[in-house]
Amino acid sequence: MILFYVLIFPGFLFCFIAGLLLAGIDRKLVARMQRRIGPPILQPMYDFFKLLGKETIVPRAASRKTFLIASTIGLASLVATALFIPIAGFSAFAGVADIIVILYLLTIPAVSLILGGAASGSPYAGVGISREMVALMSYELPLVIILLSIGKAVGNAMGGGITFSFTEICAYQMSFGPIISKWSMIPAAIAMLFVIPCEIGSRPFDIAEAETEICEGPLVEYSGTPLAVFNLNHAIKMFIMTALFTSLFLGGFSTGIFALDVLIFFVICVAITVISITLLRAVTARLKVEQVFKFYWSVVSGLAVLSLILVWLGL
Amino acid sequence: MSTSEVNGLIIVNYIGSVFLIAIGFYTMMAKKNIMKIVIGMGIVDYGINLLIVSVGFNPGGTAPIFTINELDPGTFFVDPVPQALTLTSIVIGACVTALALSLVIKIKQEYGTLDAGQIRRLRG
Amino acid sequence: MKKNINVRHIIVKDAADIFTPLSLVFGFYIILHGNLSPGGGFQGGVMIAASAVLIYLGYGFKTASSAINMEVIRKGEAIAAICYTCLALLGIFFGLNFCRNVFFNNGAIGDLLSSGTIAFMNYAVGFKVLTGVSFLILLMVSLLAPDSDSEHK
Amino acid sequence: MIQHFPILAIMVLFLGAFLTVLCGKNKVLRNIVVFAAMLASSVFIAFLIKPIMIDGEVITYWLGNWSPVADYAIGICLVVDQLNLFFAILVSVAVLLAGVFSFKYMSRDDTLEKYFTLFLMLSGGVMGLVLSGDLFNMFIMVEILTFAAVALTAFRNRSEGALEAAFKYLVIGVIGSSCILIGTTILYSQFHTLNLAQLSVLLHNNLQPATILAFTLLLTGFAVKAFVVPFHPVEADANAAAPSSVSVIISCVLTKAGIYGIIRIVYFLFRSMNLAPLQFILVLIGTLSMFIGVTMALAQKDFKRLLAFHSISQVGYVMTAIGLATALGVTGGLYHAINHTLFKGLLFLCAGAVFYATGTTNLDKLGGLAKRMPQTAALFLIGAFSISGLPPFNGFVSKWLIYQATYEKAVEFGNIGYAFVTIIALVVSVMTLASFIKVSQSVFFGQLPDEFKEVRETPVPMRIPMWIMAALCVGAGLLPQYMMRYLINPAVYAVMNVGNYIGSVMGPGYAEKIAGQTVEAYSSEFALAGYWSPISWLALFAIIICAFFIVSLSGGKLSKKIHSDSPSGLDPKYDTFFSGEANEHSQVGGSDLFWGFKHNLRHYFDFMHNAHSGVISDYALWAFCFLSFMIVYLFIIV
Repeated sequence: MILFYVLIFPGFLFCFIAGLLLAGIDRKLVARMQRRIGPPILQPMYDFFKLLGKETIVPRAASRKTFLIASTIGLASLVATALFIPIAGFSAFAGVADIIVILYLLTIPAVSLILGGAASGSPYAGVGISREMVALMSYELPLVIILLSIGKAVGNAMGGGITFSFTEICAYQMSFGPIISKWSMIPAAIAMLFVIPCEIGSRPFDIAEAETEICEGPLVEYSGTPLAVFNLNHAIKMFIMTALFTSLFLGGFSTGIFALDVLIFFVICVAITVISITLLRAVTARLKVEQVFKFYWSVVSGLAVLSLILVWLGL
Repeated sequence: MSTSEVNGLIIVNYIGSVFLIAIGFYTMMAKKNIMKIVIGMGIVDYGINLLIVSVGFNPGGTAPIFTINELDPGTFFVDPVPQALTLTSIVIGACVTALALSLVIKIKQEYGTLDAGQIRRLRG
Repeated sequence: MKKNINVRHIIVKDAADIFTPLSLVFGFYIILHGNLSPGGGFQGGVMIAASAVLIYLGYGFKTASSAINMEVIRKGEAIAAICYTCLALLGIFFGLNFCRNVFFNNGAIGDLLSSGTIAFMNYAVGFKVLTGVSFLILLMVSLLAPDSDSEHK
Repeated sequence: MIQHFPILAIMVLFLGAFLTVLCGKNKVLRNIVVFAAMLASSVFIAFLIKPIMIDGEVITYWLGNWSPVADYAIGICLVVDQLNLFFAILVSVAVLLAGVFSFKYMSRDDTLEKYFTLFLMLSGGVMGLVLSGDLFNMFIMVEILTFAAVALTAFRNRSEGALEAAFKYLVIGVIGSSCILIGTTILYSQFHTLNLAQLSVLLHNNLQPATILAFTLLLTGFAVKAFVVPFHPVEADANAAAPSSVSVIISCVLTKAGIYGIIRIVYFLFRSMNLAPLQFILVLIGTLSMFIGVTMALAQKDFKRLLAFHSISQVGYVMTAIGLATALGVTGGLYHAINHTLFKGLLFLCAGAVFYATGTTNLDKLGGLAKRMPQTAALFLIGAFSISGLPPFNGFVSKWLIYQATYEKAVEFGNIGYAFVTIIALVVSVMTLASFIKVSQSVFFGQLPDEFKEVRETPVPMRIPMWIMAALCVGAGLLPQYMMRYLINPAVYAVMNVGNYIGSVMGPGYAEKIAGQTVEAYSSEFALAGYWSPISWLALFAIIICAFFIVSLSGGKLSKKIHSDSPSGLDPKYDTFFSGEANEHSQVGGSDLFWGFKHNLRHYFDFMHNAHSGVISDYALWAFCFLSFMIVYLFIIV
């Protein structure tokens, strides 16, 4: 049964399809917004399978094992995250899901990207990992505050203390409606919408992979299978972040039919993607490194703190 | 001298020890010469020793030498524990000073100065 | 200071000659009778170590370091410490606690071997202090010695 | 027989130290003596686990059988309750592994018998400190360990700054010791006893001016020994200058000795953790240490100095957790203490291995060592992930407990300030990760400089302790329930219920008889707010293994497609992409990473850089400011 969870639903296969579909939709929509026709929606899948068949070159300066393994670690931790996030109210490991665990698991893909880039021995990757780490530090502060304020808000309603448990957050949304319906949580939701693009590394926050400046940063030396896996990681992360947003702020709906629930869930994910990733990506240009950091530690963190204070005031 | 007079005089010891400790600490804070800092450490040590000995003082008490049979409720003697503590503390103080002085000698050889303001290769 | 040491006045030299044996004898007396009269291992040990200073003051570093073998002193200190520990451990071998006073413990006042292991521990402490402090002094003097001796040659 | 083991665990170390001197130049004999002493001490400690941790006994050992006469403790005693044993285990593990490491690591230095003598004295001092039941003996042991640590810091006295670091350490250490001694004297003058248990009964709810002064002095003294802010620059200097095996002891063991002292003072001796302002000040110190330590670490250029600042930051976590005065907080703090010993020990040993192989720890000069030292790189990554708290390593478990404890404290008190402590703790964790990314990029990955082309992996005797530490790191992360049951929970119980200790030392019913009061216990019950189950880590591990399995299944086909060149090959296909720049112009220096972060916080970094001026008088001044502040603060709150 665990193997089923891990490999099929909500594990690897589901994430694979959902993530690549989201990536395809995103690309198509950006293209349409820019008056281009754009690739077919299944293009990321074609790319993935094509890259699998290509030759993998390990540069001479690279540490071979880390270089090759890094992408797999990222994939494994993303799949693990998917198991802990309740998808349409269903989580594979109910009882161990915890928002701090997820917070940490979400950093591992970034760390794996950083390690892979560092192991490739390229100076562009060196700059790229430095920027990736700055991005990580930037969005981690608001994300932490958002999660803590949710923990307090749910804990208040569910009997006194605090909770870090995802199961309780789901139960709360089942009985009280989605968290976003609370006034105090609206700033947090907006902040979370800003966290998503930075976590994924899409414009205007794609400082780490800036193609025009540092040639894809950490991915500069990658080719073949590891590159395919990194691209897949990117797509799955997109799905997971939107799914996290959905289950944190918009959970609690139920039609009774599980398959339909999952479908609705996915549609909401697409909507979130459109709002927070596609629109932003289509209309903005890349920010500078220090601007990203400043933006997240002032504006986004400010929104999150506002939410935290409102929760403490009992709103 | 009566007991109460001696009792009053012991306050001099306490004032003296606090004074010594304060001077020592001030030296360590304000002086830039590391030799003076070592001297400050020594002064603090003496102040503390004086404090400990004074704590054990019992006006009119005898030396604490007796056998267990002689010990009756009326026996009046100076508290022996602080004296033992002082002895230990003196030894430790001597060791600290010796270690500090040997470091000062080596520092002087290597840096060519005793100014704490210039002995700062490790900073930031 | 430096000048006095190197010129080695006859007064300093003679005083050292006179006081070195005195301080040695008195130091040993204090160590040996530490369990009976005021004083003890530490005070006696320091007094004996003072004789090392006297030798240095009277005859300079070279004589002092040739008269006193540093390596032997260092090992002597370790042996003294080991003796102390072993004497303390005797308590455990006798089925009592660490540091327990186990034999010759008759408590006769004025008798040299009346206080059990305490006397022996006291001797060990005395030996440790006399070696330790002399070693310390000689070591610090040797840090200063090379330039002070070479100045007048 | 078992009751003799505490004193034997201390004395074999000292005996070994003296025997080492006698061995002289005979290397084999000396190593055997040192190893036997450390092993014997660890074995004695290990034998105590069964009666104390599992059966819940408290062993009191009166030296020379001088047990209390007429309810007055006149003798010196050793007491081993669960808390003492917890720290003793921590000490013996770190000492044993660091000692084994140093046999090979130090083999290029001369006068090694002095090194091992001092090393064993240091270990014996710490062991004596954590097992002593007597305030004055704690002071003596603190002095012994400070001496030995100072002398060992200056051991490589030709290396950059070693003497200077030792001198600063000595001065600040003397300030701490003086504070402890003055505090002890004041307590003795008030109560005429030095025994901790007796003092604890007499001092309970007895905060007059004299005892408050003594409390402040003792607290400051042990805070100096724990190297919390503002005493921290000394530790950074000492750790950077000392040999790595000594850095392990200074960073992992001496700071824990300070933490032990603080726990004994605030929870046991004065039993004053019910004062909210005191909790606040401890948490404030801890949070400041956490933040200042990690930000200073981000700005460092030297591997070991960076690690030293991290140890300040991690001790800040422990201090914060201890200061919360809830059972959950103490649990998290003690768990983090032992985890810090494991992962920081591992990291310092890695730094030592790098130094052994290359002769430098400068981040700007190193690079690409993962190709030459793959095992060290792997071990370093384990340590780095543990300290950054990534699951499933051990740092995560304890940090999780600390986050929850701080946040729960915030909710319980209705005080949003503690919520910011949680936020800072979480952000500091990310910054920790960032600075270790910096180290891994500039030491183990990136480009290999030409002068290190011939570097070889460290010899096996150095790798064994590192692997053991790494295994313990993973084990403490994967099996937290066993760690909790056999180590942490008994220790927390001992912190919260001081009655057992007092009863064991002074006889049952002593507190009631003397002070007319029962020894109350803090609640040691706690509930976890989320689901904290090792199953999740095991699941994660299973997933990763599955993933590797799948990859290796298809590996038959894949590996044919993975091509790499031999290191000396010339095929331009395998060159790194430089876009035309020459190799030496495109290297990214370790100190240039995270520019975006540092640029935004440049005023803060400039200020901190100027504050860590390296002038010993300034550090002494900070120490006295702290002391005066604490005195004023505590007199106001009580």
